[in-house]
Amino acid sequence: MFKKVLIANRGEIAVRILRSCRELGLQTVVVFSEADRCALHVRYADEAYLLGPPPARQSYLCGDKIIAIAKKCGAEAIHPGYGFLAERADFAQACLDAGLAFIGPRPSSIAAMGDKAKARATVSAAGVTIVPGTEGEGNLRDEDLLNLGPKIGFPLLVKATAGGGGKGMREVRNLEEMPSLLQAARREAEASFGDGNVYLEKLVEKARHIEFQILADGWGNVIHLGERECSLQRRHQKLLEEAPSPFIENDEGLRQQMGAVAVRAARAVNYLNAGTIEFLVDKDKQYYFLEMNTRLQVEHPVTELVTNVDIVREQIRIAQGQPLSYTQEDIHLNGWAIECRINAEDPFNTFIPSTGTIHHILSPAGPGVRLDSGVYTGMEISPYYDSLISKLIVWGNRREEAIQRMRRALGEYRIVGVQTNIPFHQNLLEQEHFMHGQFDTRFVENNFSIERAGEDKETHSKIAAMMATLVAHQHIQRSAHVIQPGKRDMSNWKRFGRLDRMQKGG
Amino acid sequence: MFKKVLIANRGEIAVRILRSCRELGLQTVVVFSEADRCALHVRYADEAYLLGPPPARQSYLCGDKIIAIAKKCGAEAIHPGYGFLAERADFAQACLDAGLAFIGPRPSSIAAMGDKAKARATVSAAGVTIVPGTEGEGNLRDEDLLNLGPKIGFPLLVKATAGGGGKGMREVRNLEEMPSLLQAARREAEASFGDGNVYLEKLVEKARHIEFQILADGWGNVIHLGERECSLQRRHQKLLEEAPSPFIENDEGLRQQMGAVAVRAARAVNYLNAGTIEFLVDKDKQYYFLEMNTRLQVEHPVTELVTNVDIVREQIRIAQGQPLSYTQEDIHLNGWAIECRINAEDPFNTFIPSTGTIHHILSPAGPGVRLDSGVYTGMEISPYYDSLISKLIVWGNRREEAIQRMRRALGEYRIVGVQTNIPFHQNLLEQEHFMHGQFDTRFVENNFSIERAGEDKETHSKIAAMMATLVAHQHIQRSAHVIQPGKRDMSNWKRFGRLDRMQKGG
Amino acid sequence: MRYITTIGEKEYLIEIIDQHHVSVDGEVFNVDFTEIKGQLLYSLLINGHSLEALISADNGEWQVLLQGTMYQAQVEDESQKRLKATLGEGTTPSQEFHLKAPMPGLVIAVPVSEDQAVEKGEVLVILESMKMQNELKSPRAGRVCRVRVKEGDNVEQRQTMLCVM
Amino acid sequence: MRYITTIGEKEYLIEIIDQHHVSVDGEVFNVDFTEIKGQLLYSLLINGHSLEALISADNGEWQVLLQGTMYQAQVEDESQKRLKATLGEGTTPSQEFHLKAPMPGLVIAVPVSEDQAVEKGEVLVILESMKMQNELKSPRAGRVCRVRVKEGDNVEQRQTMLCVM
Repeated sequence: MFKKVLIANRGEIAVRILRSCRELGLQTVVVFSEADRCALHVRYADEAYLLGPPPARQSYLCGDKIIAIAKKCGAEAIHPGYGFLAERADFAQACLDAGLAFIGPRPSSIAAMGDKAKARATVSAAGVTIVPGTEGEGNLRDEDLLNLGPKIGFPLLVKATAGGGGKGMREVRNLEEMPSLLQAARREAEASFGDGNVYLEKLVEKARHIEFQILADGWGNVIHLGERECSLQRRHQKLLEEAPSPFIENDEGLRQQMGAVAVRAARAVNYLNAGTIEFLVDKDKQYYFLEMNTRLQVEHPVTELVTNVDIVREQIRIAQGQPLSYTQEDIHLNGWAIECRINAEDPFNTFIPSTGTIHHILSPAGPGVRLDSGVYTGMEISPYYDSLISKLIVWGNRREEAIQRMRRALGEYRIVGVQTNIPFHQNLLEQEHFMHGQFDTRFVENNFSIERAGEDKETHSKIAAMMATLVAHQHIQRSAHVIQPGKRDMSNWKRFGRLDRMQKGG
Repeated sequence: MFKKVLIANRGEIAVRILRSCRELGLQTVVVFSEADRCALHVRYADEAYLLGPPPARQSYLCGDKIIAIAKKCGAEAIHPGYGFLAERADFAQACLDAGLAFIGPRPSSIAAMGDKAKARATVSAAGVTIVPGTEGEGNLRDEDLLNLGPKIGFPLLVKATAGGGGKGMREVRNLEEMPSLLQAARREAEASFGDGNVYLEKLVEKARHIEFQILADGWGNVIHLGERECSLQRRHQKLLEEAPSPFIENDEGLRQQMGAVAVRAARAVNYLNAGTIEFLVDKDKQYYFLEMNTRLQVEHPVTELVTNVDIVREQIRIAQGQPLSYTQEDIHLNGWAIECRINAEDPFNTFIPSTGTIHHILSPAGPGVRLDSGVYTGMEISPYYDSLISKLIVWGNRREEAIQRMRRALGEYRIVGVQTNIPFHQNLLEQEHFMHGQFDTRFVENNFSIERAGEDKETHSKIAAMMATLVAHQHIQRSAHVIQPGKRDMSNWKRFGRLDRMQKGG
Repeated sequence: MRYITTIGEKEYLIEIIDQHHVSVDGEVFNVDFTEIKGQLLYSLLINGHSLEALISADNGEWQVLLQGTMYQAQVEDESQKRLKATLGEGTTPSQEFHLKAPMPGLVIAVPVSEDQAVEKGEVLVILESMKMQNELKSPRAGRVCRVRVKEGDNVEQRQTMLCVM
Repeated sequence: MRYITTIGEKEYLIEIIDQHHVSVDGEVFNVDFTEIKGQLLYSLLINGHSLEALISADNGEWQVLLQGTMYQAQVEDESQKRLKATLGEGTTPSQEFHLKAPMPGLVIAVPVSEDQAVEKGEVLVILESMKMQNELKSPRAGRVCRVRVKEGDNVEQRQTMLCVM
């Protein structure tokens, strides 16, 4: 059994994996780009090795370099986290070829599920229902796709063949807008995955995105850990996840049925380690296989909180050749968990990513609160990687309790120096529809705006005016002390502009 | 049922109580001294009122002022937390007289258990075994105590009648040292509680301190939530607590027997709300009633983590007149929890309290970690109150897992600006005896020293030397740039001294 | 000191009476206002109520993030404002809009060109940062001028990329 | 630059060769050393191993808190140290010990008096702070002098209360 693990990732997930490794008494090795010398995963690791310049292609995507480091420092296994090299069958194979355990599925399973066309064919053959589309048809040119579009019917989705996480994905409502959207999707797919191929898929309207967590060991055991509700998305990026799903909640029959289908899909590709089967579920509880993510998911903690299973720990045990610690009968969902993804982005300005130095953090804590974070006070948020800075996860006996706790925790959270989407979550959690569990994958885009939410709330406009005035007054008083009498005709706005630069630059 | 609660406390426990109130949708009111204007409980509360100058006698101990504030702002209940007014029967009575709910026991129970002599008589009458001593004898003078000492037998303890938390407590090994120790105990008791009366108690050697958490509602239901192991103490201050106790662990018979005795003791004083029965347990598992704490305990979170009961929430429900949410049959201990008390004190220098500004905090987080903290980056630690700055609590499936997780979490924790006892805990958790659960209440004082622990560990002395040299080198290089050539003969020590002041003062 | 503070459509006449008293439109409040040590966080106790906001200056406006809502406040000295109004400077002139990069990134496309007329909401630049493509839109109708970036350019945060006048 | 660094009984000859190379007693290490932005925390990568320490200066000594152990290091310029040794300054003179208040507090008792002889470990002052009474002891044998506090005094942090010579 291996004793030293290299974590080929960064940010919160590298820290998350490192924690389980350390608790198992394993030595931890991390890799880092020049932008991440002082990142948390480097500070916490036993060993850390420089990969190269900040861009991922020159650092975190350099599989060969990472394998060479692993061999040189005596690491015996590699955990890829999510993103970067996590779903690259060639990398998984290269690890095995180099005599390293890959903490994830077999390369053949990654390949089978990674090519969405193959994935659909495989699970379809195993008797799992899929969403209509062109995935089985190979890599088609635009003119073929434009012909097939009307046959599948609008609205439909253009999706990247090599994709995931909403990148290279576009929604098409009619034939007219299809050419330009195909272009945009291909361009983004090429940039994100180095592969511009796309396919079409019927858009299931009023759909919910519900996924099942799978664990499979090398002894033929495959179990599921229940579902996660992931319908709250923006531009196909998940924002808030729950376990269980309020749509399934007490329908234990549906849960076990979908769970059994998920296990069957996993078995169809001879699956090993942790994975996730994503379903679209329509309002009549018809469910369609969407895709399988052959890696640890960002949102895995909600499942951990309701099952008490440490998924990363199980991943490691499985990769060490040990059998699962649990049978299907051991798994019972207890209580309710919610995760909010905290991103460095401006919810009041079209969610534009925000970079800069984090001057101050005050983290929520206390009963039932878990924070998986990759940042600290004084750290720089660079533009090179995704904008996820932490995941705030809470547990409660019931959904209502979990919601109240999440509100409480969001209200405690302070991040100064970059904009975050904390206010977005605060407003979302106040929505009637959210409280009643009534939402689909389009809810955030079609039925929610932070500006509108602000209007509905008891307005503190007078208080805000007072506070702004008190701060402005303080600044004017202070600058009055340092400005020469002859120069005091300088306008307030100039002074504020200067203060502004000081504050942002500090 | 009340909707607005005043929290008559400060620090981590005020924040802890505030969290449960908020999650229940209750309005929160706090009070603060001049030293606490920017404390976390003030920042997080809905309303906050100034009590007076920093010393507790002029602020947090001003019961009348607090009741007046509650009445004025429309609060309907008062939660006293621990310490300060929590075990003052007169304050509890004054709350009731003012028409406020007191979130705690009836004044009569506080009085019955607060006077240790009465407490012993009462539980003794209910058939509970007590430790031999003079508590039933009233307030004796020194000459009487000096006569009784040899009859009880040495070693014995001098304890404050109004006491708790180790204040006004002294251990006496023989008659010769007894007079001066009596003086010291009386002086400290007078200073801490305004009452210099003391009593004697037989010292149970090789004793473990094991306590049971009790919940009692107004409907006649009394249950226990299992035990906490609190033997790891220094100067009678608890430092690390666990639930369950490794000494009881799988002895379910003993647990239920002691639990039943604890329930009986609580019933003997017609108990209401949360309370704790402390036992001394000798090596043969003989247990003696020690005292009842008629309040929420510092270490309540370990019980919360293994039972999933939110004790503060239950306290509030009980005070609202609701029945308990649980029966005894609902309570099952799941897994293992450990708490480390993080104090602002110097473990390398006789645990002297440390004050100053916290320049930086990096909090441990991730799976199975809970942090109940009352501080934040930039906050001042004042000399006016106790030195507890946070409680780090972890949960694991088994004790070994919890220990590994606590080590991991302590290793992540950074507090810069004041000294803390984090290194003490790190070293304690490496002790063989601790790992095997072999310790009594004297372990920390008699069998453990941080200096000795340091010697045993793989020494990083060479690395430390290198790091010190690199920092010194950087400082010299930097100061070389700013010092005039003519002044460069200034000795290094002077420069370091100056840097030192800059760093400590900043 | 008396100020006129504007949030959205609403104007408040605010007087800082002394350290612990502020009046808003004539109503006097008991306040205890303090900055949380060097953090741009401000704590206000007002008639006992505790409120905390993150307050920063941006382009002469104050941004107040209070309980999940963002307020944009203009604070002006009362006498100056009245003077400006008298001199006829009170009316807002149609100003140039400078499109600044909200973060460092790579320019993916510039779908507009010099002198082109644009509508409110029209995409001016597509900027890639943090693995996301972000469409930067025009806040109003106007004419594009001074285009200073092209596809493939790397831009720094706050760098002006083009203007709309 | 060459330094002689002393921790406890052990002396290390340390040379800072360049930004990424340091030798200790002749053995060369590959290092990457950086301060975590303004936090007194320092991260060292040494031959790949990642170590972090809290390092502060105190009375001309460096305190290095590394993985739960506190190291007190004296860092001296090699040439200066050799010079001092030559001039016979190498021997430590019996210095005065200044008992400074480790925190602000209230003096509960001063059980010694001017000129009194004390043993190592003898209590000099009892100081109350944070609700605890703390016994401050003499680090060595000597004679008490310059007693500047008495029972009931409030003292500031770092205030010298008495000396032992």
